[in-house]
Amino acid sequence: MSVAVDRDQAFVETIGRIADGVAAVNADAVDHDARFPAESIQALREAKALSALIPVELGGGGVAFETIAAACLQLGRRCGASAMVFAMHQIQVASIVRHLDDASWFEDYLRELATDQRLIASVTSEVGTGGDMGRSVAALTPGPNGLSSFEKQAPTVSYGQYADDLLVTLRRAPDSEPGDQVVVLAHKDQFTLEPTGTWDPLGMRGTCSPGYVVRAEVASEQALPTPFPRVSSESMVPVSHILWSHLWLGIATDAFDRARAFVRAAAKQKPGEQLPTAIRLSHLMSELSLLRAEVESALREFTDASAEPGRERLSTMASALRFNNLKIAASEQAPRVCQSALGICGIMGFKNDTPFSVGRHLRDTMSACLMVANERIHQTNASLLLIAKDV
Amino acid sequence: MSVAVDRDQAFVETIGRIADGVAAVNADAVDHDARFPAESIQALREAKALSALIPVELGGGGVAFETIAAACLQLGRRCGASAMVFAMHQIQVASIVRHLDDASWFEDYLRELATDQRLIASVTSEVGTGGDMGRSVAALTPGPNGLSSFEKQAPTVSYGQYADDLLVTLRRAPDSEPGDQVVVLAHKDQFTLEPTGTWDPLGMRGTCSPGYVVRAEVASEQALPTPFPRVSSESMVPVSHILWSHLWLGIATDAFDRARAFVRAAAKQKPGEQLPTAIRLSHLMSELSLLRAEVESALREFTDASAEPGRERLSTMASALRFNNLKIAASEQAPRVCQSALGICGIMGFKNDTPFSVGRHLRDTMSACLMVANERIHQTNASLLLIAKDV
Amino acid sequence: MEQIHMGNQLLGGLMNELLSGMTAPAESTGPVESTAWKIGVETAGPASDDVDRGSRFPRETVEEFKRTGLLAALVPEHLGGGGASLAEVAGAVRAISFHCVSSALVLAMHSIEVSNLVRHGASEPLQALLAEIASGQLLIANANSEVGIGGDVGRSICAVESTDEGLRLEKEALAISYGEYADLIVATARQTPDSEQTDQVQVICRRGAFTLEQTSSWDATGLRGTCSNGFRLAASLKADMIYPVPFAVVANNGGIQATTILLSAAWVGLAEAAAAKAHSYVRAAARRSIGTVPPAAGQLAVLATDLEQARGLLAATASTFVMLETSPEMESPNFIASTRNLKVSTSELAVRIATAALTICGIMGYKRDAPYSLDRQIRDAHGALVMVSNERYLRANAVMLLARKHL
Amino acid sequence: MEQIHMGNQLLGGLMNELLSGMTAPAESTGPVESTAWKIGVETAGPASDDVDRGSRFPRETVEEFKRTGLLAALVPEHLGGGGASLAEVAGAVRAISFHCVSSALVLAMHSIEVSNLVRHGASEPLQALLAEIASGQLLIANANSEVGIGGDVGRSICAVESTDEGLRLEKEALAISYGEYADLIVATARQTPDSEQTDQVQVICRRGAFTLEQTSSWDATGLRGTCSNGFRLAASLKADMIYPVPFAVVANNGGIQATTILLSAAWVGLAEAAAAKAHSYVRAAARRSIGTVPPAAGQLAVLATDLEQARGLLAATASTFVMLETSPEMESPNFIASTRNLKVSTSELAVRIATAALTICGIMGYKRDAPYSLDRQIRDAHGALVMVSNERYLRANAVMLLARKHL
Repeated sequence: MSVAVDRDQAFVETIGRIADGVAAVNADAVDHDARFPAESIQALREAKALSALIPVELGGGGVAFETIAAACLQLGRRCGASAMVFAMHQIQVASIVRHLDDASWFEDYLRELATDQRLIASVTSEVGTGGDMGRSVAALTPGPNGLSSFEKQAPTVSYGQYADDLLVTLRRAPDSEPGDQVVVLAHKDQFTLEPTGTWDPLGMRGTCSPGYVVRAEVASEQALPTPFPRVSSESMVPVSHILWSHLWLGIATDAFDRARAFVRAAAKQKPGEQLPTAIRLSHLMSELSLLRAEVESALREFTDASAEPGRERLSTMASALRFNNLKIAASEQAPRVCQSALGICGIMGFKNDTPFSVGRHLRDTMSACLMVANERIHQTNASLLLIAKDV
Repeated sequence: MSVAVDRDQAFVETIGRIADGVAAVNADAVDHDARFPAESIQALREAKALSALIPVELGGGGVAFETIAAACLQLGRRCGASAMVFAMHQIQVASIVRHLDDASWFEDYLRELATDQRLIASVTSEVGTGGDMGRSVAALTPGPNGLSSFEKQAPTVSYGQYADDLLVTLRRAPDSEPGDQVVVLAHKDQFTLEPTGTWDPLGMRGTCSPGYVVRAEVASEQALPTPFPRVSSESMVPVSHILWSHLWLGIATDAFDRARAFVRAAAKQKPGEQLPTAIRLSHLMSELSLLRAEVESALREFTDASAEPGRERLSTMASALRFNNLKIAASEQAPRVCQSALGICGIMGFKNDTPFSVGRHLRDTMSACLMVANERIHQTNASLLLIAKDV
Repeated sequence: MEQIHMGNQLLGGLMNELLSGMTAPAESTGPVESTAWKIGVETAGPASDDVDRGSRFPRETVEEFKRTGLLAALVPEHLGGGGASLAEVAGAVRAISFHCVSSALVLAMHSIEVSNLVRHGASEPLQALLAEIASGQLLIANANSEVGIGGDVGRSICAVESTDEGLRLEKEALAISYGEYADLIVATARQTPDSEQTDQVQVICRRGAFTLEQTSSWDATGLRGTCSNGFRLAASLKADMIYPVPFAVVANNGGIQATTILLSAAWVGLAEAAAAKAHSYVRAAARRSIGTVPPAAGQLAVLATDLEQARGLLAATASTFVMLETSPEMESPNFIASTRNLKVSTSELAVRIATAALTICGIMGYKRDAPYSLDRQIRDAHGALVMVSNERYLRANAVMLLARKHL
Repeated sequence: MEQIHMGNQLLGGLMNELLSGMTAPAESTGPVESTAWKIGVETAGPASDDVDRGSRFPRETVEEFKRTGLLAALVPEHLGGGGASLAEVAGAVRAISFHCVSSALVLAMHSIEVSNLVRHGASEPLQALLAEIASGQLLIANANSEVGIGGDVGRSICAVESTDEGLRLEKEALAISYGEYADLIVATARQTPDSEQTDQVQVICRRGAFTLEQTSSWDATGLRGTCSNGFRLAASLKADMIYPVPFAVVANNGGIQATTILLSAAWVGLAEAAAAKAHSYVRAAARRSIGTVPPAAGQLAVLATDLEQARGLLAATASTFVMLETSPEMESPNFIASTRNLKVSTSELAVRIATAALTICGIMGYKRDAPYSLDRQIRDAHGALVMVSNERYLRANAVMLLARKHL
């Protein structure tokens, strides 16, 4: 236990160093040019952070999930885009690791990921599904050569161009229902990406998430044995919401820190005066406190439920509601915090080149409501609330 | 451990039964007449709930603090006033139990409390201190008979008329500084209350909290050995904020439950239709989720810090900020939840006599911002934020 | 309950300050409003606590409405009325509401019906009825809501029926505010028992020719004096007491607009009362520490921006109504949407203002029996949100927006 | 990044819809606004992205302002100007802002100075200057802010100094928006080196007689085209180019009021642009599933209530300004407080509207290069909050409220 704790602590410290030393330094350029945070990801690779969540016996770092969440928060404090790339990669890793079921192809793949520090991108959303991840149009189609192929119209693939591998949701076969989905891992040398859009957004600019037509040919064992609905409810959805929330909290925390630095600097200039902005900072802190508690408490519920045999609690309606609430609440609260920070820092926060700039923070967190649109989640929740017993 | 868990679980179940069977039944009358929730307190006495937090070796129930918090939540779901009386009593008990320092007078007193199920009220606020609990005007004044006397102008003493004993903050002696305070336990037969005001408020009407001039004569060992500033920061303030927040959460949870019942009833009348109120219910749930996480996370931080030797963490500025934030955030979020519930239930929620009435919930939770005014707390926080290292 | 204390010795002084501060808002719309303000100060205000606690009809105030002719303010002068504009009556509603929201709502709901009659009652019998309203100061209530239609007054289940004894109407009204005290009750119904639910007329039932059987009671968080009990209405009708135009015309051509404007006037008056208490509280605090700006003054400044918005919206919409009185633009979807917005915005602003006032006054606002008590304003303001539900208005507007070319 | 997809095949159609939907808001204040709208459509709009990305001066748009005489719209006709009212110019600012907020702010900030000159420049040299502004379409910038006074323009550190070569001013201006492109720069200063900080005059510096040394750069979240760099201003002054009344008079008697009204006009135009995009988006969604009301329509209805408030406030305050043009009431604390409220409310409503529009349009609003992009509106709207800080206005109002008898 103590070894594990030390290892995890060392990992968080490493990430903290990368956040401060690399991510922070390049954050403005990444944002300005809407470019991939290559330096951060390179540093994370060198620190073997991309395989941190993979068990030691498969060559990974074996750190706890909570530690990955803490790492997302650390990175989020310095560069939202770096944190988002890291988080999305870890979501894919977690989905594989938690649903391995002794599938030897995937065990080998994880070993390879650890050795080569491969970066996985996600291809879950699809044109024509109305944003419902629980349905697919594209299907895994058996070919003459024993391999299966697919072609998927993805409206966004974050850092697709920079990914080594893709984790893709598909219908199991050409004659399957839209909801009969599998998750397939397509290897760099097996897929092609044909861009169908551009990426020049308000914030989270470094995630480089245009649309693509994804085409690939894969072997049948590259489909995860566990059906996607279970991967989704037990892992992909809660893990996404938790890791995203952590990085949004990280961004919001930095906005708070900058507002606090601003107020302290102002107080130094006027010692003894009661500053109106100091009161506003207290208001801001209580908003941040709500966000922090929400994120922490959801993480704990997830790790508790994950530790139970069968992880059955994660498949309940109450659990779906819980982690949907996390997404909604955190995605609304994070930009609120950043907006209040801007209110405190004023023009110094509005300018891009001061120590108190919080414009990027605000722009980045405003994406949170759109990553799986909150209104769609509310619709799902509304249905669940009508039938769920306990909530 | 298992015995303790069973005992605590049994206690929560008992409280749940009292909440449903007694508190709920009388809640409307208590509210309407602004009268003391005598039935609830009687039932709590019979269940020995008033001494639940007292260690077994002193004749108490020995339940954990978390269990008391859970009980406040349960009671809050059925009758805000009953929950508030219970919570305020437990705040006094916790302040004594956590700072006993082997004082034999107080050990005896706790045994007596357990036997007779005595109810303690709090006399901390005072005319002329500008709402600052950290200062007193009234002083413990030595008399000729070896006893000490005091006279305190208290702007509010909740359920003072129904209390067996009073816990009072005072200056240590007539020549002490305002901040040199002690806590004194005055016994029923030692004090008199002269009413100075009335109690006919918007909500929390059953707490019966008019102002009084409190006069008493007590022995010197009736002052708690630990100085009040330490009692305050380690126990009274965080415990108050935690137990209050739990009962506000309880009230808000019931408002949510009523809104959900309303939506489900409406859905039954129009099966298959997408109800706009169902979406609003999902919004409401995410608001409740924020409140719940905030309350749970603060409780955990408190119990963790309380378990550490010396409880030093509770005396840090970061800790003061943490539990002040809890108070602010919870007191703002709870009425927000009730207001949204009213928006969903509409006229049925506005009426006092439907299963979906939430008017009392709203009125009760609107007191939360005023129990130690949030603006005052923000002023304290603002000062702390300027000097605290970590927040 | 902990609180920031305010010494009792200060209360006397504050009470004086408060009363002196509670004068009519600076911009009065004229004599109708002045009359109303006087009734507010002398009758509605003093009775308001008793009306609220007893959830009883504000009869003394309505007596004053009658005595001063306020109930016929909208009736044209040649029919014996006051010939006032809707904007002027909105001013009166707002002035009454400063002192007692329930009383103001009685005046508002009554005046909506008078406005409709003036706009659509061109027939001789209805003109005669208007003259009678003026001479007899008749009070009109509304029974448009109905059990089973879920609050959508654009549909009716009940119908006007021809019987051997003439026309009859039986209706399960969800609520008829102050129905027991009304001389006339208007109600929507299907035109005939064979008509569609949306093929509605509005009929006028006269005291003596209707009976009311109470089906639900009104014990609510606020707006308690409106006595909005549910009733089973049974009435004998005269054919000439049915509006000569379909109900849809009554509603779209002035009805919805007058409703939203007069209700909003009540919410603005409520907000002004809450704001006045907060203002007095802050000024008293400032006087206690001359030369400093109390922290609550900043909150008051925010409150004032909300109040300004509420007042501005009301004034603008009321004067547009007056301008469009005879214009086909009255029925334009844009203006209807705009009046719905008025009600949604003013009711939300009223809640915000009352809540902010409570934050400012603290425990002195939370207590019912303190001079700064905001108890009724808080409770009544929440009624503003649910009385003709904002949700319903927003949904109606949503549909309209889809058809609109420009926002 | 996950998103709700919208097929690319739809984009062409949507773009057409969007452009057709983007016509001038229905109620135009007249020809000045129409001129501005045309400039918006033809010049400011097309240039807006480049202006934003390059954080550059919208020179092509300002050229059009000059060509069409907009820069002298407020100058009386007998001096060669347009003789327009402030309300009309507010309409123009709002129309430009629909297409490019930075351009609108240039027009607004310039017009504030013209308004002040018209109100207080009765002296012959200043009348001549006004005529020259009209004939030469001179652009005026403002250098009232100063390093070291913390944003309180009611105080100055710099002073007008008498030297052997005449009057001189040196000032560390916190920011002079588009200072490098201005023909005239007005600046506050202490009257003499011995004066109190509050004993201020406002002086007019002419191109050729001033130098600007850049001390800070303007790379901001939004409002990027205003080029609000910091400068060290050094100028030779002519005595007759100093306002003949103290700065406090300039500010209180029309200055603050014109500032808040014209800035608010920019925020309202911004909000209208965001609302128009959301509206088009919802209409397009409704067309894809005829007969249903898209969920976003409800959000649009809420947004519309906010927009109505912002528009109503602006219209009411602008017309009050025009009404009080020659009245001593212009200086009344109530009207000044009311105009501050206008700025606070419209800027907050603009943020709310832009944010709500983003929720409605989703990822299509988040992208810069999508037809429904709200990128600039979101960024600019947040600038509305900090540009002349709402906090400062609210604090000023708080002090004023203490003295006021009625709210």
